[in-house]
Amino acid sequence: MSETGAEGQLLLHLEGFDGPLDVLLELARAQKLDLAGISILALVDQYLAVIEGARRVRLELAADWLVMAAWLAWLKSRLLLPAGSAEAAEGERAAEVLAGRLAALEAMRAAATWLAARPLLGRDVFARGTPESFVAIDRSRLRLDLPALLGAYLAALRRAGAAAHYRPQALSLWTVQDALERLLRLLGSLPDWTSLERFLPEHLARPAERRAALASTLVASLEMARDGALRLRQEEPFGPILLGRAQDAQG
Amino acid sequence: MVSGAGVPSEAGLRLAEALVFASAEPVPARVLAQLLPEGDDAEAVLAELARRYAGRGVELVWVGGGVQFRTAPDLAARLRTVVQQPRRLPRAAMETLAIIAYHQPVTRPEIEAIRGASLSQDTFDILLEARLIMPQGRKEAPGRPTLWATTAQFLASFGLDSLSALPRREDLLSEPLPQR
Amino acid sequence: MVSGAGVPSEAGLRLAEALVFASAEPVPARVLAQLLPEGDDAEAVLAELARRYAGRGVELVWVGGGVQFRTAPDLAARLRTVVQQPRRLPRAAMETLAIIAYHQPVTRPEIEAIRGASLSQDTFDILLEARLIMPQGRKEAPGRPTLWATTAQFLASFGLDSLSALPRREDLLSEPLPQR
Repeated sequence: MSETGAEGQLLLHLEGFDGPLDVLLELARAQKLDLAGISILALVDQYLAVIEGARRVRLELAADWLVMAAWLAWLKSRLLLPAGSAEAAEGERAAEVLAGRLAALEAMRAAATWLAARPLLGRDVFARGTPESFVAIDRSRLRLDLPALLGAYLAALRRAGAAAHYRPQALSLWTVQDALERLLRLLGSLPDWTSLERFLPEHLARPAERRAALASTLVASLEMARDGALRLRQEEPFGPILLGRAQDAQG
Repeated sequence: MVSGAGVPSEAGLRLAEALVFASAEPVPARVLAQLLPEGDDAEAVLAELARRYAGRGVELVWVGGGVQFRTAPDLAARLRTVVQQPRRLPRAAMETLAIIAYHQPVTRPEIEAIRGASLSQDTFDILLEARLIMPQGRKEAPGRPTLWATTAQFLASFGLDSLSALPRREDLLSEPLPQR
Repeated sequence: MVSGAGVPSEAGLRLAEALVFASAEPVPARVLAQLLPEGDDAEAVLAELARRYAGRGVELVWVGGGVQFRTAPDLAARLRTVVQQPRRLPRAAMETLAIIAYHQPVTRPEIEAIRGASLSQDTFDILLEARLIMPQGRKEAPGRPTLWATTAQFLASFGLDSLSALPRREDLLSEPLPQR
């Protein structure tokens, strides 16, 4: 049981505690050096006395102090029951839990003290003030990856495409004049009644170029037929157009 | 003075001395091993180096899984007048740090339960700023609270080779209770 | 070995060693003098310290009005570790490289026409220096401009077996480009 004087002292110091468990640990320490040997019942009485004293002075005591006080009052009621009842056993277990929590906090407080007693880097011991770095950064290599390459290509094409002006490509087409010259040159060297296609120039890759040459050659042959320079024959509609030499040339 | 690995060569000792001196962080033995001349054993070289520096103004210590040169602890008081020093950790921060060290990984509510008091943001910030603690994943529990653990800086600051260098909890309690 | 000031004390030597080691800046003799035990001369202490460290992995050197520990210069090469930090090609260089890859052999004016932008010599030099492109003959056209093509180094750098491993242009262009 706390004396009036001790109670007053504790009350004054309540501000310095980090919570009810802190106070309980302090009270337990005052009882015994070994936490295993403390009397939980005595501890509860002491805590309740401290809180009662504190409330007489200051009513606005923090809630967690009062919650702990209520719980301890409950614990005390259980501990006072005759042994053997279920409630008494419940009290025993709760008392053990409390003792365990106090021991755990005590251990951590001891650990903190142990740590604090060690030479602390930067306060008690010092590492090298001017560490040297022997790490050389080599930036000579390139980071290359395919997605970046492809992305760059697309970006270039898009940008250029957006900027470019439309310019129709100039086609070099087989003109009627070209066809006339070729017909005149070939007419004597080919057999009579040769298909019009045979008079087309070779190496015309694109279909458009082939069609243009065919049209030009047909126009040229019609022109020459009108002048009597050659004869044209078509056996059936859409059949092959055949070119023959002029009759006077045949003799 | 040295085990069966043979007497370390002077070249190996010079290299180890230079490497550990130059490094800002503790140097693990395996890093040294890559640099040493053929036939020199890293552990043996470090042991001999530690022997040569024993009792001098600068000593070789094993911290955070490696070795580091540090000024001798007994010189602290005189050096503090010249070398800048960090502020002391408040009691709440020190206790919180101890709880994290022993219970890691641990959530903030768990720390508060052990201390029986709520944890102020200030206390937490001090530990974070000093790079003594760091988040380490989340707990698979409602709300998925962040788990906290100590850092390599914690080991280095307190001169611990590893977490297992912390005293066992039972040994802490068997010692007489420290006065607050 | 020491001047008239007398033999430096071991305590003085330890303190000097620790102070110089821990300091971020070179330590002037007068700063050391304030810390030394009665009777120790700072200059003499530093001279003796330098003598003890001579030839070791770490040496005491006079720099910028004070003393500092420095790793022995002959060990620097062995301690150096090179960290590769590859850089990326600038955008213009990457675009140019891509155009050469897809249109090779291609002249510089043609590249400029495709990119719709002029090509700086710098950009070209980067690709040449990295041995990603090379000249490949000349075009039979007025001025006989140089034709450019990619190198074997280009294939190796991008992990390509051959140029045919590049995705086809048609597969690349999911949307039709504006007509040129």
